Amino acid sequence: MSGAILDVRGLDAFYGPIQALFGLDFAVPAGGVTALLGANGAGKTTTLRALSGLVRRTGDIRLRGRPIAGLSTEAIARLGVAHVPDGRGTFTDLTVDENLRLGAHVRSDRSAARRDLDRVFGYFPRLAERRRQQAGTLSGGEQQMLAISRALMMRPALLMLDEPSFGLAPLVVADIFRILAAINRDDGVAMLIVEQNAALALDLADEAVLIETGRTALSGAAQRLRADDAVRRAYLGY
Amino acid sequence: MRLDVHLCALVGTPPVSAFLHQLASGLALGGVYAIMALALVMIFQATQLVNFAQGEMAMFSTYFAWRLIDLGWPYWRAFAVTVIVSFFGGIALERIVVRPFANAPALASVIVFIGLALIFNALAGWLYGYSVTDFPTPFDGPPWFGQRYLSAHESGAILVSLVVLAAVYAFFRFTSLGLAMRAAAQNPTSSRLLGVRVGWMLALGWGLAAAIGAIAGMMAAPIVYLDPNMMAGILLYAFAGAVLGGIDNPFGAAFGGFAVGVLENLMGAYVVGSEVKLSVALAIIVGVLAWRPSGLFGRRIVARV
Amino acid sequence: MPGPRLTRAIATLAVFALAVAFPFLASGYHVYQGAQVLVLAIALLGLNLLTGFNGQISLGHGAFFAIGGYGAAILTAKLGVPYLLAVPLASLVCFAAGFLFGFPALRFGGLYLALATFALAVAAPQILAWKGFDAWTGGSSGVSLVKPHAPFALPLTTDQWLYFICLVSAALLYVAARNLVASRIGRALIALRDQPIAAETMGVNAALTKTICFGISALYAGVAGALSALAVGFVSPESFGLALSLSFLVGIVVGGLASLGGALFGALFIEFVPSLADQMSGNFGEGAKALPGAVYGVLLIVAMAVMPGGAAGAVRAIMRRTVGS
Amino acid sequence: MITRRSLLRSGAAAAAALAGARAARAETPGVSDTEIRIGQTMPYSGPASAYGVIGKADLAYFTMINDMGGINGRRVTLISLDDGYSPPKTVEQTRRLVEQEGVAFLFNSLGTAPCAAVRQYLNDNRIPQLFCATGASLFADPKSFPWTMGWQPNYRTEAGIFGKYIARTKPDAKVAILTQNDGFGKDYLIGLKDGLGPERVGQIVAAATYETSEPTVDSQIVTLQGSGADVFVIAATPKFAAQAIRKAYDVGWTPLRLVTDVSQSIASVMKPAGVDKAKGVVTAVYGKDPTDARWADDPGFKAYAEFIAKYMSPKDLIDSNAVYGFGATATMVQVLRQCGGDLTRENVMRQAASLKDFVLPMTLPGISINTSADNFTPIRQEQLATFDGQGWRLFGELLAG
Repeated sequence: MSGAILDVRGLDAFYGPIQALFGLDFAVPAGGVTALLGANGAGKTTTLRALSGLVRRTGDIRLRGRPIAGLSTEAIARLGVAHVPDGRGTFTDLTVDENLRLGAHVRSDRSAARRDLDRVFGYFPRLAERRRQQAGTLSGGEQQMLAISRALMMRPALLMLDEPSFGLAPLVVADIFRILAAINRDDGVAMLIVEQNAALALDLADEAVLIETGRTALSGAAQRLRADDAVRRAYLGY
Repeated sequence: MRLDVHLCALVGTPPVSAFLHQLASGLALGGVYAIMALALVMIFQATQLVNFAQGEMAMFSTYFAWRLIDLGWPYWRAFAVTVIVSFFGGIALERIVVRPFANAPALASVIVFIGLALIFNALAGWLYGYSVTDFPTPFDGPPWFGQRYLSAHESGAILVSLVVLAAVYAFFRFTSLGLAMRAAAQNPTSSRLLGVRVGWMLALGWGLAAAIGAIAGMMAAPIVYLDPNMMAGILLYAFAGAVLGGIDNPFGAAFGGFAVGVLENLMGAYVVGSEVKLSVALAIIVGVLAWRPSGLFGRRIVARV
Repeated sequence: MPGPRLTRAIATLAVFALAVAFPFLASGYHVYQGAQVLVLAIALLGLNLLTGFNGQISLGHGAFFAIGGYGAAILTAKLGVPYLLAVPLASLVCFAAGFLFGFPALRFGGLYLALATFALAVAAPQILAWKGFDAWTGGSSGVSLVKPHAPFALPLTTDQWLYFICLVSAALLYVAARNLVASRIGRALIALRDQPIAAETMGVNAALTKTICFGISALYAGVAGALSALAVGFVSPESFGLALSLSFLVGIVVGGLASLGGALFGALFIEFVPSLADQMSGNFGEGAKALPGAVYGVLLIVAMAVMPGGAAGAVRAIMRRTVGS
Repeated sequence: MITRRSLLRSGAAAAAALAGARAARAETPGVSDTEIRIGQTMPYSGPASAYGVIGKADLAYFTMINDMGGINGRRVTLISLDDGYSPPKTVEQTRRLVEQEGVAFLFNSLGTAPCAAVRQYLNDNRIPQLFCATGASLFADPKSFPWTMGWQPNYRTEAGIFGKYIARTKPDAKVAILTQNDGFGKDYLIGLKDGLGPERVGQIVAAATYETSEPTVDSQIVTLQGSGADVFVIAATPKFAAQAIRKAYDVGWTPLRLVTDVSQSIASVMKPAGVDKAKGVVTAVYGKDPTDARWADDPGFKAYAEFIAKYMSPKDLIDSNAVYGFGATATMVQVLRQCGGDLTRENVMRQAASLKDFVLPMTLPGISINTSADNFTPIRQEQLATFDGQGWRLFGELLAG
């Protein structure tokens, strides 16, 4: 696929001697949103971890055409892949401010980073109110906002989100997805999003991939998957 | 009641003057314990491991400084070069010797630390001999501020320990590298996802620990003299101080260092006599920990050595 | 090919047969060394119960070793108690000491237990030399014991007799430790190490279990200390310094944590490698006489690099490769 | 230095010679026509490793003797084993020396507890335990332990000299004493009381101890100062003695200060304490301080300096432990010379107990070594000296404990 920011071909991943992913193929278009769908334990989180180099993997992974499968987690992050992990990866003992400063750790453009901070606070005014607070004292929804904001502070080319709705109240989830859509629309940040809540994800996504036991079961435009009977019965529940 | 007159008279009496002497010499050595405790924190906060070789590394650095001064270098230049060389030495040690054990059981690392301590101690004895040697101080001359309880060097050592504490605080608090180190210690995975090179942060921790240890050694040597076993006792007290204050926290650890210095002197002089003062001081620390399990200023309980 | 269970049983029997034959084949000096190895192995068994199986770190087991040693010395030399009675009596004292010390100390695990036991190791020689105890401990001059001779006109030298006392004790304590580990208490210990919260919710009395474990571990150290005092014929505060406690830690890690068989390897290591280091440093020339510490340090690090899981871990890995595949 | 391999080879050769030519005569282990093999234990590792220099000096001295042709045609092989200052290890290594290496006797093994641990074993087996490197009075008891002998003036003797000196020159003194919390310190306190005499024991107004694990003794000094004493006896190892001298000066306490022969080195005690602060310190000496300028042209010192230059490293020159090993080994060589052709253990012990007016290069003029069947303290004379800022100025007579 041309114009893809991320192109994945034949991705295998392993936990020790156990293989968890078997030859996944998918892509994230530039400025687009791809959703990874599937049941619990299908390998969605593993896919993101494999892309970030947190688990052993083989296959062809290209970021803007450049192979990154052999790179370390740090190096991949430095190339502009922001991964919001499951559990949100909050630095609980640090303040909100410090969490956000860490997002800009690899950037050298100090003034631009300060502007980004204002922009992030524009999206999530709640965080601005709690700048000096210890991040561990935030509510679940606030921590998710913090995790997204921290990732945005990296000025990422690709934002990978692992279950942003997990454990949050429906109103908060709606809020977060609305803002994610705005970020995608306004800033053109490409996203790869793992979500249990398939309906929500498909609303946001342009493309979608359905994973079953570590293999690609189905992929294509989000609209097409939404219309697929099997998907509808298994994941959308209507 | 003229309380102030009474107080003035009291300070002049022998028992009170002796008490102030005890307090002062406890603080002076406490400063050294505090710096050493900070060195322990540097490695502990990243790895949850107490580096038993820290004292011998500091001793080795101090011998290095001594050689430079012996060659005729001015004190502060020798001091600065020693700190820098120790910093890179610490990094090299982490990369070459300690790193390969990152995935081994925690106790394997502890054994490696014991091995390192033995190596540095024996090497120093081999290279420099075991004779006690004096070590110069940059703080020569009469006692400061016209008092007579602290020698110039003792005042200087306390000052240096406060400067080191302030520098460590500022480094962690205000620099992006310091922030990255704290982050790497707290949540390595999340840090790597932000592009923080966690492996280097550990190495950096070792470098800082070695550099801070070198300062502790150079501040201790004029008081306890230079010999290959000079740091054994100091490391013990620094460890106790760090745990007392909270070993995950530079401020707490440094406070603990001062507290142990003073506590031990006062116990020996006024409560139990010199023979068992160390045992009693340690028992008190253990007692305090029973009351506050993560140290006076610590935040979390940590489960490894 | 025999299964791993059978291999294990054969290996155990072979080691035991070798151990029985050894004193008849070796010189008196080597028999004495053999007794030292068995003594150390007993102490390592005890420490491994605590550290390997229960996950509690003690840097102070030298202190319990000292209590056992002094207990045996005082009972036999000052009170005229027969030595075969003195050893169990001294080790019971150690169990009590371990239990009483463990009771408050185990409330805060991890680093704080390490500090508390470290303090104990540092304080032990001081307390032994304290002038209030001079009448019993001989102060810093220590106590000399008369070495026991073989009874019933058995044709054994003193060295051989002592060796067999140590061998029988070690074998009994090894079997006891194995049974303990396999028992309900053993499973509770391991559960408390790996899943403390789950274990407590499932009804394990954490404080009591851990404290008993500490007491038993101290008891092992006490038996070892008492036997060591008999074999050496002398105790003094210098015999039980911090170095002893640290060498126990080295022993269990090199032997393999949570491995009872590893205790023997660990004991061989801490008994012989320091002397080996002394000899190796002799090869660097006369000026290198100060270097045995450095050589020992290097050997320690190399040993950990070669077998990060200790000898037991290495054996397990080899077994897995040969038997498993 | 003999490497282990060549040592094994020569051992085999010795065994062959033994089996062949001279099976008729009862042999002393370790002695052949060409070699005398002796052993010692030393703390080359562990907390007392500073004393390992004594062992190195012993080895170097025998190398020198062998280079000069040995003793009565025999080379001397000293097997020096590390015991880490741990008595159980000492027992093991000593048994190895006796039973495996087959040494003729033990020489200059170091430490009070280590030597005490093997004393019974060696006496039971009638093996000489010569010149134990410790000042404990335990090792000068020929009635109970006829095979054991010390070398240096023992701590009690020396403390007795101090006690008498205090009683004579400052009869109304109030005495404070700092001791290491071990046998050395305790012997010293006992000797001091003996020397003061029963009527003056009460004049010891304060006593404090320290552990070697402590970084400093500053706190103890402040406490002792508080007693108002005007005599201060410092029974401490060099590091702590230097701290004590300096701290007493710094807190403005100016008693008469007495230090032991353990800590009278100018290089490692007086200089670290500060030569100005140490001025006036009194000690009892039997040896020459290698850093004292007054001995620069002394033939004894020159012999020592030559030895160090040729057989040890320059840093050892100022180490009082090197002086110690130099002297103890010279004494040993004298004993072996006196033995002539009869190197039985009985004769070695007999000759060790019949040294007559033997003078060492590095002992003070006038001090000689004398032993007899009931005197197992080879060096018992000392002379008082005061530190004048540069060296030790001797005063008074030679004193014997």
